[in-house]
Parts: sequence; structure tokens; C-alpha cells
Amino acid sequence: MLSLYQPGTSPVHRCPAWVKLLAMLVLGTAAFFLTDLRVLGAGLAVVIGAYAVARIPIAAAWKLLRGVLVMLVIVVLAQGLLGDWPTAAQVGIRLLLVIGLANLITLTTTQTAIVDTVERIATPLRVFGVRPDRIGLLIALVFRFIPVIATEAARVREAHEARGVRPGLSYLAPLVIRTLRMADGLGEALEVRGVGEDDPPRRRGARVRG
Amino acid sequence: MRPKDIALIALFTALMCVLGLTPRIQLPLLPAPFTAQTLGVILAGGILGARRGFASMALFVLLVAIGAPVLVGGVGGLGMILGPTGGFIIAYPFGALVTGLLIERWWPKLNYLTAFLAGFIGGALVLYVIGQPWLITVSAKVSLADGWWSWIVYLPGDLIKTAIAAGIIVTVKKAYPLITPRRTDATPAAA
Amino acid sequence: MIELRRVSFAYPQRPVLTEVSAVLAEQRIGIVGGNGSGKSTLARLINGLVRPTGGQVLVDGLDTHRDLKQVRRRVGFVFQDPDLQIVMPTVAEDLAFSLRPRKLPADQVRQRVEQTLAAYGLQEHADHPAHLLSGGQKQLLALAAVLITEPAIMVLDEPTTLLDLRNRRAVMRVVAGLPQQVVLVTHDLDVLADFDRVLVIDEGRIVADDTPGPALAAYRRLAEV
Amino acid sequence: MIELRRVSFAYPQRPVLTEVSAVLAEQRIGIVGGNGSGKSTLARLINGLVRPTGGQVLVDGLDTHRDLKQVRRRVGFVFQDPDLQIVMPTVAEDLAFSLRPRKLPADQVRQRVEQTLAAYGLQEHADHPAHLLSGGQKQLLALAAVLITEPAIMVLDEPTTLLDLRNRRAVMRVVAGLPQQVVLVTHDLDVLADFDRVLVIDEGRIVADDTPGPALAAYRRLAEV
Ligand SMILES: Nc1ncnc2c1ncn2[C@@H]1O[C@H](COP(=O)(O)OP(=O)(O)OP(=O)(O)O)[C@@H](O)[C@H]1O
Ligand SMILES: Nc1ncnc2c1ncn2[C@@H]1O[C@H](COP(=O)(O)OP(=O)(O)OP(=O)(O)O)[C@@H](O)[C@H]1O
Ligand SMILES: O=C(O)CCCC[C@@H]1SC[C@@H]2NC(=O)N[C@@H]21
Ligand SMILES: [Mg+2]
Ligand SMILES: [Mg+2]
Repeated sequence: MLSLYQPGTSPVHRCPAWVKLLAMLVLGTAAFFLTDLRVLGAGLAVVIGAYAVARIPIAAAWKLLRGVLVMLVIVVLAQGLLGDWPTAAQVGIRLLLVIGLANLITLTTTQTAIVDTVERIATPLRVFGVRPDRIGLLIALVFRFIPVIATEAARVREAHEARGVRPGLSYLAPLVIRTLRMADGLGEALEVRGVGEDDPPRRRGARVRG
Repeated sequence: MRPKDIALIALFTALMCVLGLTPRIQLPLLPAPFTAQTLGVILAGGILGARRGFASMALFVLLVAIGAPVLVGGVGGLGMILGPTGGFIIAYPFGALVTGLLIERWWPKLNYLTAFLAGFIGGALVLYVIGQPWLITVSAKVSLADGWWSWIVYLPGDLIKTAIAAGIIVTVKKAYPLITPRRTDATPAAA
Repeated sequence: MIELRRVSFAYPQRPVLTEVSAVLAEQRIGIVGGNGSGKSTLARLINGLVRPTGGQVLVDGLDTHRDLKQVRRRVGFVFQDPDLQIVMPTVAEDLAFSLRPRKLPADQVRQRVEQTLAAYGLQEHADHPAHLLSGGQKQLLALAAVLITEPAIMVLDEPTTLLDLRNRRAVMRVVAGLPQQVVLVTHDLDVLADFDRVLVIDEGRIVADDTPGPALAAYRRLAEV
Repeated sequence: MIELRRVSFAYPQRPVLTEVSAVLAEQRIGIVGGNGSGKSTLARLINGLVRPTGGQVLVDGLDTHRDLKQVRRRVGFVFQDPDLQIVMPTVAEDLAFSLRPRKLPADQVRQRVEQTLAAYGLQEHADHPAHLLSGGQKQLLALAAVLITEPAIMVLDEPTTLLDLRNRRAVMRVVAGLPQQVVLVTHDLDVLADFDRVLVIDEGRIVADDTPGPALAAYRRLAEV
């Protein structure tokens, strides 16, 4: 649904998600310490080569890059005009390298694979009361709620229009309250379906809220 | 975390995604766009409280990271987080956290003014403090002093968003309160 | 009088109504049909909440495309869920909210609000938070908030589904007493018994159009298959 | 068997149920009453979604306070709005979601899901996005998603109010065929005709408790005043 993944069977696709994320971390950090334009340029060439190996359609790569590119151009221009042009080139190539690599991971890894990896990486967070195994469920729910919010927004707007009142700011609060009620309803449905069953028992007579 | 908290957390993450459907308004010479999404940050903290608000925005950051195109203008991916505006994005959970903590503390006598203050501190100041140095570090060697004050440009927009959010927070407190107040001898906020 | 001239309506890639034509002049008109058949869409078309993608909807000769604002003033709309319609925190404020577009002087607004409160037995609740009313009271408030603007036609989309026996009766009693023309969408077939005319919608078309007896019989047969 | 022992329940500053006692052993039990009378609260108490602030709720001898987890596994719950009960994107995934807490091996899950799809006529829709189903199919899916966990008791809170005639019948046909004990909250009095027992709730108390004939007559009298 809301995914930028490009299916494929290349080595880049088959490489385990955690390896890719680790490579990202190492290379991304390294790039910030490199100042030699030739080294940075070589790095960028490697990343572009990886796109070719993964057989990413140019349109798909462009779609992802487009969003960042405006910012990138502004950054390089500002640096060049306010500072010096060699630094501007350095900043430009470095960002292109890092962002290109990150986008490659986004394009070649399914969300499920990333979520699984994140859940595993987040396991130590258990000591803070975080439940990493809930992440998949949370993401599924976010995608469920997006169209619901859109529909409810349309409903609330209609209710205003029907009363001849131009929908202005007064419609945000009713919308939030309605979606909160829906979330409450969905929360109960989750509870009934066994989510939270394996939570540690809570204080007897714990506070109840609708 | 009760199932209800899970639903509420997901709801505000979804709200952020919906706010992401608005256009990416880019200002000349500044890498960071004007964004409607800070409204979502303030609402998450102000309506869900610190813990759930933080969790909800952290989930949003995760969605961006795994490549969901949910930032304003329909962009996303790890690249955005590592990009010039990544500091602001990373700061979203902390903005919600701070707004939430303040709202919880001021809860019993919360009014429009205190809600506004809490929203502005979390949903604007915290974002500037984390996002602006990041922006300068990542994008250039322009001296810190030169780039530092560019956040002023976002101030009018952020004040308006905070004003809207404060109105909603106060109304929701009346109609559908979800926060339990934080005391100095605090019981956990999101009980 | 409501006139539908070969009205079609489609959401992107999803046709909902196809070439519906009808002249609705009776005082009490019921609309029934299956889930998703297009009843709510039809009701919304009359108020101009959605505009036809093909054909024309005319209310007293006014086109919902061209004369939207006048149509809105003429047609009042009540939804299924009263919680959705209540905008302002207290009962009296919510009633006053409906009068905003009229830009009346404050004392006239207050007078109209007081009259309306009295007419629907809501005087005691004037300053109560609206969301603490019972389901039936909320739906009465929603109705009152529309009637205060004195529309010529009332369109009601399942106004009683969430209500119990007593509240349902209270709302239907108010509806029965309205001097306006009423178009009522409902799954509660009993309340249509003394209506003048009932339309049965199925898959975006009018498949029966008659007095309640035969029309409801046709709908029941449709539900058998 | 469900046992309510002087059960009270209050939201902060709002008493909802006061000292309700009853032993529910019949196969088909209906609950009726006005909006806000406490029906949904009573239903939620049986499943442990809310716990009594006074007294005890026992399901097959298990206390909802002490043995919450076992009670939950024994009691299935279906709500009014099917849209809110469906969690996962596709029909099959949503059914599988119910089995998660059981931690069954994958092939056993698949088998159970397939059986359930077949039992409720949803095979063809296995991989469809759940939100594209019709209202009635959604409610059937919600029912199936609960029944797949094989609860001993089914509690249904107005499962048909948002449905049309045909969908309502389809759901009630499935409910009628369930081998489980069923507790049904509804405003649709007709469907209770062949139930074993009907409770009438008013202002947080059981005011009538009888076979459908007399109980519904009592409820109708109550709605008159
Ligand atoms: N979360 C909540 N907080 C405070 N009061 C509540 C909450 N939920 C319900 N109530 C109140 O408790 C009372 C009983 O509610 P309940 O939902 O049990 O009624 P019901 O009989 O199911 O009504 P309906 O027929 O409208 O569904 C009502 O007065 C309601 O306003
Ligand atoms: N905003 C929307 N976008 C796309 N499709 C929609 C939208 N709203 C409704 N539909 C579709 O249009 C069709 C007709 O919807 P409508 O609400 O008119 O049905 P209805 O007869 O009122 O049903 P019900 O009895 O369930 O209220 C349905 O298939 C529905 O899914
Ligand atoms: O979508 C992104 O790339 C993040 C943009 C961050 C923009 C910052 S957040 C604080 C300040 N207020 C705005 O309206 N924009 C900036
Ligand atoms: Mg409808
Ligand atoms: Mg109820």
C-alpha cells in the first residue's frame, strides 16, 4: 500500500535487511569524515553501480530522490554562495551518496523485512517496557486508520456544510474527538481478540476509562 | 501498554500521515520546508500525554525510515532522516514528549494559555534546538552563527499551528480527556 | 419539490447511482435499500453535499450545481450519528451556531434559540454540555439545530438507528409533526407505514416506487434472494 | 454459565449498574433496554472488558477479576460496528490474527483459517482487502474472527444495527445456528422472539427477566411513559 519497495531477485534484494542497515550505518558515518572529493566521488559511483545491479527502474529511483533533491540544490547553492564552492561540491556529493544508499535500501527491502529487523534490534528496549513485537501490529493499525481519518474528515465537513456553515477551524476538534472514540472502539476490539493477554497482570481494580 | 493505548498511538501516527498529504512548501534558500506536521506533534503530546505521544511520533519516524512516503509532499525513506531536515524529524518524538510532560503537569488548571505554551515549547522550540544544529552540520560548514537564526522564518507559521493545536487540546480536555495528571509524587502518566 | 433528471454519481472508479430520474413532490417520502445501494448518496445529492457527475438535481427549480447556497438554505439535513452533528460545547451554543451564516443581531438569535429549546423540550439543558445528553436528546438537538434555520425540506439519513424504542418514538413524533416536506432514509421499515411514497434503491437504481405497502413488499422480496 | 453476584459498576462519578444479580444458564439470552441504561456495560462485564466496582462476575466459576485471561478465552465478543473490529488488511490475515495469542504452528493456523473461511462462505474473499467487503460480510468476518478461537460463550452487542434487511438476516441466521451459549444485546426486538430468556435493563437495574413475550411487553410499557 504505502510502500516504495521495488520487487526483484538481485543480490541487493536478497541481501539480509540487517546487513544492509549495518552497511548503511558504517558507510553513512564514514562519509562524514571523508573530505577528499575523489574518494567521495568513487563512493557515489559504487552506490550508482549498486542501483544498476539491483535493476532499479530510473523512474522509481527518481521518484524517491525528487523529494530530497530540491533541498539538496538549496543546500549546495547556499553553501556555494555563502561559503566556497569546493565545500559545496563536497557537501553535495556526500549527501547524494548517503541518501542514495538509504533510498536503495528502501527500494530493495520489503517493509516486513525491515520491521522484523527493527523488532529484533529493539529487543533490548524491553527493559524500558517497550514491546518490540508490537511494532508490526502498530504499523498495520496505522495503515488501517489512514483511510478512516480521511472518511471521518469528510463526514465532519459534510455535517458543517449541511448546516450551511463554512467548515473552518471549528471542524478540527470534532474530528479529533470522533477519531478518538473510534480508536477506543478499536482498542476494545483488540482487547477482545487477545492483544495484551500476555501482558504482566496489572493492579487490581486499575483505573477504567471508556 | 494496553490495547487501547496501542490504538491511540497508531491513530496519531496515522494523523501525521494524513497531515503529510499537504504540499511541501519550500522557502527560497532554506532547506527545511514549512510543514503542517508539527501540528500533529503538538496534538500527540497534548492529547495522548508524554509517553503515548512519544511512542506515536517514534512510530512515525520508524515509518519514514522504512520507506513509507508519509512526510509532507509524499516523501519518505531513510534518506530523508539522514538528510538536512532529519534532525527535525528525529526531534518529533521529543517535541511530543516535552509537550506531553508540560500538559500533564499543568493538567488540573490547563487553559488555552498554558496549552499554547506547552505546545510551543515542545512543538517548536524543541524542534529548533535539535533540528537546526543538525541542519547546519549535515548541510554545510557555514558557520553556526550564520545559519542559526534561519528558524525565525518558521516562527509565524509555528505560532499559528500552536494556536490551533492549543484550541483543540483544550476542547478535547473538556469533551474527551485521556490524560491523567502528573504530580510531583507521580504515578505513571499513561496509566 | 425535488426533481432528479437522469442523475448519475460515481466516486473515482466506483459508479454509485446510474441515471436516476424522479419527481418528488409528496409530503412524506421514504427511501429504503440494501447497504451500499446508494441511499445516502441520493440523500446527499438533494442537499448538494455531493453534486451529480451526470444529470441534474433541482430543488424548487434551483440547480444544486449552480445555486448551491440557496439549495442549502432550503434543504435541512440530519445524519445518523448525532455526535457528528453537534459542533459547539453546549446545547444553546450549538443551536446558535446554526444561525451564524444569517448574521442576525444577537438578541434575535437569543430569542430564536429560546423558542427552539422550548419547542423541543430542551429548555432545562440549555447550558449543559451537549455530549452528555442521552442519545435521543442528542438526536433531537441535531434535528432542532437544523430546524432553527427554517428549511423548506428536511432530509433525514437514518436518524433513529442508534436509538432505543422510546427515543426512536420521540424523534419520529417530532418528524411526523413537521410542516416541511420530509425525505427519510431508513432501515426501520415500520416507521414508513403512513408515508405517501417509498422508493426502493438497489445497486444505484430505483427498482420500486410506490405507496408503502407494495414498495416495502418489493424490498422484502429483494432481500430474500 | 454466567453468574452475576450483586454486581455494581460506576464510571468516576457516574453509577451505571447497581447490585445486579442473575444466573444465566440458558442457551439464548436477550438483553434490551433504553439508551444509556447499562446494557453494553453489562455485556462488557461478562467478558471482563470492564471489571465490577462492586460484587463479582463469574463465568463457569471463573472470576473476571482474578482469572481474566481464562474468562477472555471462554467468552467471545462482537461489537456493533464491524469496521472497528477488523484489524488486519485482508480477510485471511484478519482471521489468523485471532489465533496469534495461541502461538500455534503456522500450518495449523492456515488449516483453521481455511476451515473458518469455508464455514462462513468467505473462501472467495480470503485475500481481499477486508475494508472492501459489504457491511454484512464485514460483520460475518468479525463474527468468524471471534468464533475461530472457539469460545464457549458468545456475547453480541447490537451486531445488526448498522445492517440492512438482508445482511441482518444473514448474520442472525449464523447466530441462530451457533452451538454456543449466546447473549445478545439489541434494539431489534423481533429477533428475540424465539430466545429462551430476555432481561430488561432500566437505569442500571434488571426490571424484568422472563421469556420473550412478557419481557418484551414489559419493555414496551416502559418505553410508553
Ligand atoms: N467511558 C465512559 N465514561 C463515562 N461514562 C460512560 C462511559 N461509557 C458509558 N458511559 C455511561 O454509562 C451509561 C451506560 O452506558 P452503556 O453504554 O452501558 O449504555 P447502553 O445501555 O449500552 O446504551 P445504548 O443503547 O445507547 O448502547 C451511560 O449513561 C453512558 O453515558
Ligand atoms: N467517499 C467514498 N469514496 C468511495 N466510495 C464511497 C464513498 N462513500 C460511499 N462509497 C460507496 O458508494 C456506495 C454507496 O454508498 P451509500 O453510502 O450511498 O450507501 P447506502 O445505501 O447509504 O448504504 P448504508 O445502508 O450502508 O448506509 C457504496 O458502495 C460505498 O462503498
Ligand atoms: O518533512 C521534513 O523533511 C521535515 C521538515 C521539518 C521542518 C521544520 S519543523 C520546525 C519548523 N517549522 C516548520 O514549519 N518547518 C520547520
Ligand atoms: Mg447510508
Ligand atoms: Mg450499548
